[in-house]
Amino acid sequence: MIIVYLLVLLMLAAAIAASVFKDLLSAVIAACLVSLIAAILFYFLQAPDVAMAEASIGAALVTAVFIVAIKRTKRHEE
Amino acid sequence: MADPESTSDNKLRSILYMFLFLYLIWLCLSASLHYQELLAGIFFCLLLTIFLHRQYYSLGLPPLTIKRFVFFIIYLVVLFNEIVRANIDVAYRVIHPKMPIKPGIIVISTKLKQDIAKMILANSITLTPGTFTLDIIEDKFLVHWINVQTEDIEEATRIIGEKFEKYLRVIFE
Amino acid sequence: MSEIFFLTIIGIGIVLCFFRMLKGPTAADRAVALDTVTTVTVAFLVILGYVFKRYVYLDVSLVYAALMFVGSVVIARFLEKGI
Amino acid sequence: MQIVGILITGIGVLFLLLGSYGIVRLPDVYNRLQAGTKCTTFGALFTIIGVGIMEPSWFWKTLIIALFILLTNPISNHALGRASRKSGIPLCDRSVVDKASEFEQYKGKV
Repeated sequence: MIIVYLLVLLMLAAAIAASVFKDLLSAVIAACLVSLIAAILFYFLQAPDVAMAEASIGAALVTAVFIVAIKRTKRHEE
Repeated sequence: MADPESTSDNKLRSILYMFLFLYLIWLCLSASLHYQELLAGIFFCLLLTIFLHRQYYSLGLPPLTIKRFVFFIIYLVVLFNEIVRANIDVAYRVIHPKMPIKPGIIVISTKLKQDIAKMILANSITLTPGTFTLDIIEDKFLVHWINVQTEDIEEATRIIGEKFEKYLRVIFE
Repeated sequence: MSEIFFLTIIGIGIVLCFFRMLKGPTAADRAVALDTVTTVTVAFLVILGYVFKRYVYLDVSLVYAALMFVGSVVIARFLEKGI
Repeated sequence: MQIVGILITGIGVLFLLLGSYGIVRLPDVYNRLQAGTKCTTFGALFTIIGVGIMEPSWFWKTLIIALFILLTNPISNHALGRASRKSGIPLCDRSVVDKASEFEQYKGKV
């Protein structure tokens, strides 16, 4: 049970990091980690289908879309 | 790439290889020998093969013989042995308090001609801890080595690539 | 009993990767940490499926193992200024 | 059978921990790639096969997962290494030799 609390803490840390980083590429990586931990938490809550959707959409697709968006604008935030 | 053999032969071979590979994956995924699953597997694998075999046609795979198959199995055993032995080496370097690493980037050369053989060699070098491939231009590989023992091209080729290359040369030529 | 022990050790590994992700001086370090933590997560999910004793749960780690390298490759292409 | 599976899984888990420790400890990007993506490939392979041995009816599916990891991990490793070299991240100061400039001249020759 303690491992679930640990995962929630890690998810909070990654989410705060995603909003603090000035380098937008690092922020995208942190957001990717947030969805990864979310998939593990869905797995703990006995919902493997939701975990599968979260894994494929949150990790692969959203990263690609964000990267294309950064490519069209600027990488570093002022 | 100009092929000396007849093209229809090559096409048939690529279809056969792709069908066998997909059907093996289907058998492992379904994990049952019921006749309905086997028939459905044949149907879907044939459908995928007919639509997708054009990408595999340009690889130029050689014909399948007993000798090549036996050498491929030996190659897998050698690769696994190298992975286990060298992984223990890297783990020792990580947990040693003084960290005895000597990293560097070197160049090695290869004699293999076909693209797929070079790809398999590069991935084998990457899987063997201590070395990984950074870039490829024609027959030269750029390799990062965690414990540089020599800087000469031939010497480094003999240490890193030769043990895989002698099997791959038999398989692909 | 031993499964709990394994899960704890892998949890420590995930925490170490997170530490590198938060600290890493360049973006490439963070990408390496992401690539590592996905591989560790696949092993974590397989052991978790063994704890729950459900065959269906293996599908999630199958999807992870087949798809997660797409994210790493896209980030690498962006770092190379190519996409 | 159970004991063999637990032993193999234990070896794999130990290597996963060592790979994560190497990520924190080693000095620059390339060395972190060495420890981070290859000790973990080996560790994940052993862990997954070990679980397959513990529960024999799962063996074939775990074999497929291990095959996917074995095929996809070198690709992402190679892509990240090449990208960090192209974006100009230097080697650490303990490095011995750097032949990247010598490598570039092969491009014109061929």
